[in-house]
Amino acid sequence: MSDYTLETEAGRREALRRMLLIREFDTTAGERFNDGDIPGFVHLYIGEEAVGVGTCGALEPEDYVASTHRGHGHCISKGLDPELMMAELYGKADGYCNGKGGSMHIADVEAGMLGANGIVGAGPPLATGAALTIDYQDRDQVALAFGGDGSVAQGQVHEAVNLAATWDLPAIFVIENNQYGEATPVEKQHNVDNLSDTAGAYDIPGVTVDGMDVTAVYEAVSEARDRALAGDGPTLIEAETYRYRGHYEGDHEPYRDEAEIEQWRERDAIESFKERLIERGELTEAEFEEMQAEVEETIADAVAYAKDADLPDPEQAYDDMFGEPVPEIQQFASRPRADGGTEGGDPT
Amino acid sequence: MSDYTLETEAGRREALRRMLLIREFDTTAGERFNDGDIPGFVHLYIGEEAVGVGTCGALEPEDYVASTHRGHGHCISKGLDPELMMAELYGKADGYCNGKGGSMHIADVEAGMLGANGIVGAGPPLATGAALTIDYQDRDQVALAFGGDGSVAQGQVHEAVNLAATWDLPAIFVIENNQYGEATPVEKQHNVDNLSDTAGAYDIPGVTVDGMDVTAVYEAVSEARDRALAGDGPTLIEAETYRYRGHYEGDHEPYRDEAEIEQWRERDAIESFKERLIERGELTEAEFEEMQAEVEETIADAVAYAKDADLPDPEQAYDDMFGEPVPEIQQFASRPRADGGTEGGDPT
Amino acid sequence: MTAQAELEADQTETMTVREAIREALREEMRRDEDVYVMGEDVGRFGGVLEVTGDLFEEFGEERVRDTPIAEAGFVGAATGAAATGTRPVVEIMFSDFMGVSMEQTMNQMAKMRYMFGGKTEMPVTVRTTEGGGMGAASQHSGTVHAWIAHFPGLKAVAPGTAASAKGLTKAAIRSDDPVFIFENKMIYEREGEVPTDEDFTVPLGEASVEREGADVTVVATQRLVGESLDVAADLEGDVSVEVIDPQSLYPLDTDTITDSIGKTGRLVVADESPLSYGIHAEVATRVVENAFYSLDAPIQRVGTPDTHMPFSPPLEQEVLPDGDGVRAAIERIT
Amino acid sequence: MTAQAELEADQTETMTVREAIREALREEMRRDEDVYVMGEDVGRFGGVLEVTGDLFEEFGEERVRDTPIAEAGFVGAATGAAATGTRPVVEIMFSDFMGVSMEQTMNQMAKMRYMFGGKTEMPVTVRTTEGGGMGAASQHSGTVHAWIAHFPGLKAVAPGTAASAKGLTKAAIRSDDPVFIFENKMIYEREGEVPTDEDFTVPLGEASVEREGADVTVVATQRLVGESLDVAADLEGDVSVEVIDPQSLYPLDTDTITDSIGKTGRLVVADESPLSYGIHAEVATRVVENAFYSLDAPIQRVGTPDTHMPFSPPLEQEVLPDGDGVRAAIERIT
Ligand SMILES: Cc1ncc(C[n+]2csc(CCOP(=O)(O)OP(=O)(O)O)c2C)c(N)n1
Ligand SMILES: Cc1ncc(C[n+]2csc(CCOP(=O)(O)OP(=O)(O)O)c2C)c(N)n1
Ligand SMILES: [Mg+2]
Ligand SMILES: [Mg+2]
Repeated sequence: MSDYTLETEAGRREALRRMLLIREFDTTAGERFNDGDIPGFVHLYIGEEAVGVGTCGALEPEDYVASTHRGHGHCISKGLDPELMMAELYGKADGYCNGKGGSMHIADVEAGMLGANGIVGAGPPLATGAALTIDYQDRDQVALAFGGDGSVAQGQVHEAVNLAATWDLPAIFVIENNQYGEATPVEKQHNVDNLSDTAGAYDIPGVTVDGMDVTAVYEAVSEARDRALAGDGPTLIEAETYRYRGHYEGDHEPYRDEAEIEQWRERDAIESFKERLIERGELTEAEFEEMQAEVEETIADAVAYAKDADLPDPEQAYDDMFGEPVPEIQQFASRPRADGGTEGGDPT
Repeated sequence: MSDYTLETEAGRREALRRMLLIREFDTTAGERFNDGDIPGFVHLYIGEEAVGVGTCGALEPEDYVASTHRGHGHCISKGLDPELMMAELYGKADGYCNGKGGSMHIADVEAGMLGANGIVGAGPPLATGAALTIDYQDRDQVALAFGGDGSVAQGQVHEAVNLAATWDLPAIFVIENNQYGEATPVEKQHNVDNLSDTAGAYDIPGVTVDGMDVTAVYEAVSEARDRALAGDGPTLIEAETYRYRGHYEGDHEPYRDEAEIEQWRERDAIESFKERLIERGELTEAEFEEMQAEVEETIADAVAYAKDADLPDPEQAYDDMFGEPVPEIQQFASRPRADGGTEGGDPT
Repeated sequence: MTAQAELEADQTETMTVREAIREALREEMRRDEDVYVMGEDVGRFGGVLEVTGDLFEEFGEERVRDTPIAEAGFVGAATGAAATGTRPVVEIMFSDFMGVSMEQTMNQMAKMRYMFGGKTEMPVTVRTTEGGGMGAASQHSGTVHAWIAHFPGLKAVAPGTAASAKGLTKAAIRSDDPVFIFENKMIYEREGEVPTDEDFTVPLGEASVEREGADVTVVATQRLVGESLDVAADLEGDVSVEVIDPQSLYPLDTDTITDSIGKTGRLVVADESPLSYGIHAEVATRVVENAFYSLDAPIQRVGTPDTHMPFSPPLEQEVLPDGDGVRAAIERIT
Repeated sequence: MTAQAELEADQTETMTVREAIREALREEMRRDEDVYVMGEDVGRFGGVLEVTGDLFEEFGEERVRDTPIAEAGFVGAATGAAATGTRPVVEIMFSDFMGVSMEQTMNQMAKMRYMFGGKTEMPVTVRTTEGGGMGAASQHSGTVHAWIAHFPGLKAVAPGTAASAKGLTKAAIRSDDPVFIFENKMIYEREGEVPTDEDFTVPLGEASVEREGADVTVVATQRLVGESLDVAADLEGDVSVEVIDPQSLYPLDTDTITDSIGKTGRLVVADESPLSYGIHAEVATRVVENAFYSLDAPIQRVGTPDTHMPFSPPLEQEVLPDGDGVRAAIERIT
């Protein structure tokens, strides 16, 4: 059983909580990035929460997910721990990747998270590969890849979907159409009206769903999962959604205006799902406030934890290149570092 | 004006002649390869003649064509000289590529032939690029790429078609579905019934035509060319055809049987087109015999020419790497070669 | 120096590496209508690292063309376009993405001229960014120029100063050969004097002696040119350091480097490539081949110790080669 | 040698390089159910260069899997499969096609373990063929192993004999790291003695002294191992040539090579890579770094002179490094 499902009241509340958690995590990550606490890049998922949560609600914990550069929401949806995620964003030794990965590479393969990915389009081949393992070992699982609207232009996505379709692998491809690939609108990247039209090139089901509606996403993915488990091969799902923030923090956003953002905000996935639950008598305003407060506390704790945690030792830079280490690298790991160890390479 | 068109009687006779020329060229190339005269690989076009000839009949001489590893038929259709082609197959200094290319790389960019290509799927991006030049310079031309059924699985084909479609470039993509990619049948490479279904992923017209019918191919390409010139973007055409010979000479063909080959031979493109011309009173049996004899002579002459021609001098191996030569290579070009010059590199 | 040369040398302007590249693009686009730029968000957005900047405003969307996220498609298209009469300048946002377009690069762009027996030119320029230092982690921090320098049929340049950034970019665009320009992203803000002459180019295959010295030669690339110059200035009086920026990685100006070793007898090679099979080994080997008997001390390599770029700053700083590494290397042999 | 070792050494069989690789695959597939092979026409067809041969008959289509022509897709899928618990062995028909899958290779396969802080293994093996000599022209004759040897996170091996072909293939499959096996297509028919012990492997990172000598060390790879051994035999009496096959390009066994130079003082490096930034330079540089004062003569490089492989036999023979080149190099320094 999934740890939440939109079929039950408890599950729906959990879904709402995860959406809130994502929004709070990413709002905070953005702030801490802008403060200069978090190095590198961050790509925030704010506005797209229903896609990640609707998708993972339809999956079981043992299912695999290959994520994207905009991966925080997928990780939280999949059940990863916000503390360890935040610690990773802070580059700390006990973050998910021991500080080696950062925002763009959070992974927990044991938990089925095959990694955020800094390469547009790289998730689908990995998911096809995970699906191949599942098929080869006759396991009862599926593998799912997220991809942005932009990723559909990548050849490796085409190759991966074609393989999964031709081999009838238990894979699912979820395209998060948030209307832009960086600054470029989807119409300038593709000629089709709906990105789900590309499913026709593989003779697999392709559907476009409202990505601001967590239930619609959930239902599409559930159906796709059943199909995959039945041996009927992959499904391609396009979820129409929107990112409220820039492509990355710091984006000056010359390509869109406030009015457009406002339009989408009116369809806000959290707001509308909350309303629906209240209408159905499954939630009260007070409960929601409480949930929100809890979530804020969770994320505040995650930040406190992350700030407090230790940075990795410089020598750890040499770990994890290989299962069986090589002398080329080991010579650096073991050299004396009186000078602070930042001198760069010299193998003699 | 094209140098032949299927709209006129003379053009139709020329089309028939080119089909015969291709078949004779490739039959002979196969024999000379099996004799050991021709080094390397050869991939023969026998059986598929209607596709190349129908296609190029619909093009103008200034149009660009990007070919494949199975390129002899495209070259002849495009009007290349069989003598210089055969000389190239023989690795002679005055072959199309001065012996540097061989069967898989025959090119004549001036004549619009952007090259046979040893990489499956590499033609479409080149054609998209040629179409970009055409568009950029406002020229009145189109660019066309051939690809095999196998090439449709390549990501670079997907990327190229998507670019051309999104940018409305004057490009045409012709998929030669000869039922196999090497030893693998088309059903094991793709999940779609018709490869032209992939056009839906780009919202461009996709048609499947009888690739054993030179007129059907001609018509589809003519229409696509008009569309391209009108600024309406690319078309994807699948031509169903068959290769009578193995994937390459030497293929032991465990993947098909004689009966299958026989079935296709019954639909032979040359035979049926000849019959049609005779029926229409545009050709007599005697004229056909004469045409066949002429073609045989042409190819026999080409072989004689190729055999007779000089091999390149070893030093020519260092030419043509760059427009502006580099010392790294020049040092070899100029070194004394008393020992026969086959000693390989040493830059001191 | 002749009076004329002095006059011309005077005609310089201070600008950053980023501005120098942008001006090179602008001048070449003004000069030749067949030159145009394409890549992801290079247009109105101005490029993720802001290099194309305002070119879109001057030249419009046909000449500063945004592409879908399809490096194989647009590098392949640039190759086909270059073979048919235009001169595309492609931006690959991060050099780590070159893998997507490696097929088109290695088998088409690099080989067409040769395979066709010279029957085509290949006037295509590929610009891309390299290097660690901004916490961008392993997939956005690579230094992969050794691949292109090694692969036959491609030319590779890597500017270390604003002047070479401009001159190499212009030379690349004017060349009928495919040239890759490797821009280290940490030096876009570095300022320098740049000749204003519109015909100023840095010929492909010429190194630049950035500082003369007598005791040791540091051959440094990209960011490490500046850091090595700083170290050299610092060591002044103690050790006399000659700093050479090869500028072109392929072709590589062996003569300038070996002449220097003839003088100093000592070599440090500093480049951000991973050390094994990197740029360093080729430079070292050419010196050994051409100045074997001049060498007075073991050769020193300063580079990335065969790891990827890790995300966390202390890890990244650990593996990133820098001025301290160059100084330590100099000290080991002087 | 102990009696036991002698006994084991005795247990060999004569086979070709092709057979040795096939037997390695067979043994490892029998040993571990999670090992399977995939690639274009590797199944019933047996592989274009006939390496997988009859494996399909023994293991069936799930374990000897034909793929569409989609190197990016199936190399990427193998990466995802390796991260989730199986051990794929991928065949890329010609190494020239590696460009298609370079993204998956460089950014996923090579980096996942590191980026994830060790949170995955990557037990994937990639087999591919290299080299000129059969008139296959520029897109089917490349030698690109320097790319993989240079790129962090990948291991690269290149067998020169039937024994190393078997031992390296088995070691690669058993390794939890990504290993590329570069098979020179001209030596598939070369025969040699191969240990029959099913646990015989050639550890990654160990060179093999194929012939002992005192005057000059030839470090040779792939086809050039055999050709160098022939030259050494020919020169016997005149010059005493030590021939070392590094077997692994990365990691590279520096000690065995520098020990040999300690003895001979002279080095020839023979590898079919293009010379600039090729395998040669790294071998040379490691020797210079570790045995600088032992070197008695300039280092000699024998390789492809920075061209592609041309089609026509006299051109191809001109640029293809061979035994004559090795001999000439030896003669220049002895
Ligand atoms: C192969 C590759 N090319 C380019 C990039 C740079 N890049 C990072 S995110 C991005 C836009 C992706 O757009 P989309 O797939 O729609 O995802 P979104 O950011 O909208 O979630 C680009 C171009 C990259 N990471 N990888
Ligand atoms: C990228 C790439 N992968 C694999 C090959 C090897 N190869 C050459 S031809 C061929 C089959 C091509 O099939 P198809 O596209 O249907 O063309 P056909 O040979 O049937 O004309 C293959 C796999 C190649 N040349 N390039
Ligand atoms: Mg998007
Ligand atoms: Mg075919």
